[in-house]
Amino acid sequence: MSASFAIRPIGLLRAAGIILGKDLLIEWRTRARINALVFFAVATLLLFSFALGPDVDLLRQNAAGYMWLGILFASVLSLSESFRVEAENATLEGLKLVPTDPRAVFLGKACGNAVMIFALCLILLPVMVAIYDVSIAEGLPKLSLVLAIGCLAISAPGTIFAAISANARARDVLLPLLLFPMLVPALLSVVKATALVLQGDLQDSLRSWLGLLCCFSVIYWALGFAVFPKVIED
Amino acid sequence: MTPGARNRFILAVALLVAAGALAFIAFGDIGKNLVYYWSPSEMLAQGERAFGPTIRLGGVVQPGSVEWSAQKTSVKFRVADSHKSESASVVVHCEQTPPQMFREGIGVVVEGTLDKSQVFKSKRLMVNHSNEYRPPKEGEKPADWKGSVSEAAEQK
Amino acid sequence: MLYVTIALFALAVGLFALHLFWAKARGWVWKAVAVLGGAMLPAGAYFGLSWAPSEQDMGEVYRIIFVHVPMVWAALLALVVNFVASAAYLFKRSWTSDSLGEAGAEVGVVFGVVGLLLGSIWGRPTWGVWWDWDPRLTTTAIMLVLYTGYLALRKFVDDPEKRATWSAVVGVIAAVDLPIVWFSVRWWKSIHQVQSNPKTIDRSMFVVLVFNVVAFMCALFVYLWHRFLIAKAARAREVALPSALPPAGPQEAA
Amino acid sequence: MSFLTHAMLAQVGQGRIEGGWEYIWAAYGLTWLSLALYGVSLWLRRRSGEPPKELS
Repeated sequence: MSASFAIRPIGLLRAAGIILGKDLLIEWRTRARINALVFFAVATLLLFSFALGPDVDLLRQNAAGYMWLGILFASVLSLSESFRVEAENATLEGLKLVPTDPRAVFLGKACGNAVMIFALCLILLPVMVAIYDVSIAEGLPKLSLVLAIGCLAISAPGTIFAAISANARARDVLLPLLLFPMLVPALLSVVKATALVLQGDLQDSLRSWLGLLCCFSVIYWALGFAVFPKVIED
Repeated sequence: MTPGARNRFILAVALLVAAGALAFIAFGDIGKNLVYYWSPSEMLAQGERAFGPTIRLGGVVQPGSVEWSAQKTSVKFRVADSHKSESASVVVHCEQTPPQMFREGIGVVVEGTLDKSQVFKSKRLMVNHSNEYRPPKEGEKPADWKGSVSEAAEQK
Repeated sequence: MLYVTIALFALAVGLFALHLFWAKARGWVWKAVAVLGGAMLPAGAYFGLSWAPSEQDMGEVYRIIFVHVPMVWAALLALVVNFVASAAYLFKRSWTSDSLGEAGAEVGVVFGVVGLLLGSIWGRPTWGVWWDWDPRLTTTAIMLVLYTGYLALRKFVDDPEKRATWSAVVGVIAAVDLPIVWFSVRWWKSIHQVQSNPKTIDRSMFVVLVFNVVAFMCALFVYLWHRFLIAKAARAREVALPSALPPAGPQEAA
Repeated sequence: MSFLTHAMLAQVGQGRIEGGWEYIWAAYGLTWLSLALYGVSLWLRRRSGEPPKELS
């Protein structure tokens, strides 16, 4: 293996897959990150219902918004963690030395973050159904699709900004400061799409919102893919 | 391909994809359904589901439909899809004093709820000005517009 | 009036081009622009407040258009400058494009915040509300927060090279919002009116509007240029060797 | 109901805005103030880039 590394660079996708597998393996060994995330996100969801009082109609109506806010807050933790892990033993330097396109690091990391956030979504879903008393009107497959694209839309800019803020001063302030406004358009469309799936879609506008969300994801991923080598270069 | 050229190629493709997605948002059809407000016909098409939640309704004030309360503190009117008299319309009961520009035939956006008797109760009324700017007609001056305006307002 | 405005417009564009392409002229061109803008701003205010006729629906209040529109256009233009500079930096590193990006973002945020406030002041008497979460207003607010984040990032990173690269990355990504702001009124039903054009504005008002736009562009140019000089000088100081070794004089103590 | 509200209500529904100069003055004032203040801030920062030796 190491011999072939030295001889020729391995393919972009393959390298990305290896990095993704490595991240997931590290996560699987301790499961510390996902546990913390789930706890944090569930606490956020509960806090929303405590703060707003026992108004079931209100909670049900805004369930999608609360859920995505919970996911967004939790994902900030997850994203900064994904680069802190690398910084601890200077393994990011090691990744940079691997004779492959640095974009592979972006693809691997961003996919890893997306998987992470999506796992969080899936765990959060039954919790949300229980405490906000929502039913899934349009079916689970559609809902998972919306959730998956939403996670993709968060993870690409999240990975870029996490890589940037990991090395800056005051990184805990900087990541949300950069990420949240950037995500507003995507957040808006994913919340709307989720709400339509949860409450039924009479005007057939789900496809529009989903299309908008896909477009934002594509933009974020393409831009992130293009600029990431600049972010981690020295 | 040299690594540098390949790099630039990947970069160009990625940027093109991003620009393409942005252009699709711009010129694709997806914007059509993303509404900030509903027109009366769109709201009526919702049927039962329109009762209850807070809705934004936009359209024109149907000419001849404005009824003021005695103190002019609230107003009832019909919001219609367009200026045509046969277009769909909804009765709006607005408890807020409308802005000065409010009049028959002007575009408005009201925020409120539709109740079961098909009356739209609103606490927030916004007047929508078009992008047309014209001076007053010959011989008219803003100073002459006042109806029963008091001296204080006139001096402004 | 129309011809005077066109002539002034051409003059301003000519000065900008001169500045851009003839490096030797840069010492004095900005002064000429400053004089031009300094003369046109009060004149534009006079034309807007008194020369232009009142409007048939909005009466006098519409006169806010003569400051609101140029202000927001100037802000958008400054942020476009930021985008171009950011993209240029990613292709080819240079302190010039980095400084230009910094200048564009800061001037854009300042003009944008003021433009948004002006819109709010205009919205109260016409729409009846100070603020509404309509697409145009929302995207503009997002834009300002985004570039505030950009400026914060610049403050938080000490290494000039890293700061330049990262802020260029953020500048490129943030620029996605700019076309959305511009087109939001066309893509979505909005309470904000779509952009006016000569056909929808009475001639006398249009001339005044263009006059004011030229005046604000001159102001924007002067501000951008000076902000750029400040940023460039700051970069030069940052990357200079610590208390530069060769001319070790007594004043080098610091 | 105060005198002013009464005056305001009397104008309602004519479809035209009368007066409102206070908004215009606020807008123009804000414009000029911000342009001036930003200009001053640039002026104050004009030497910030020069080497420290000149500052001290």
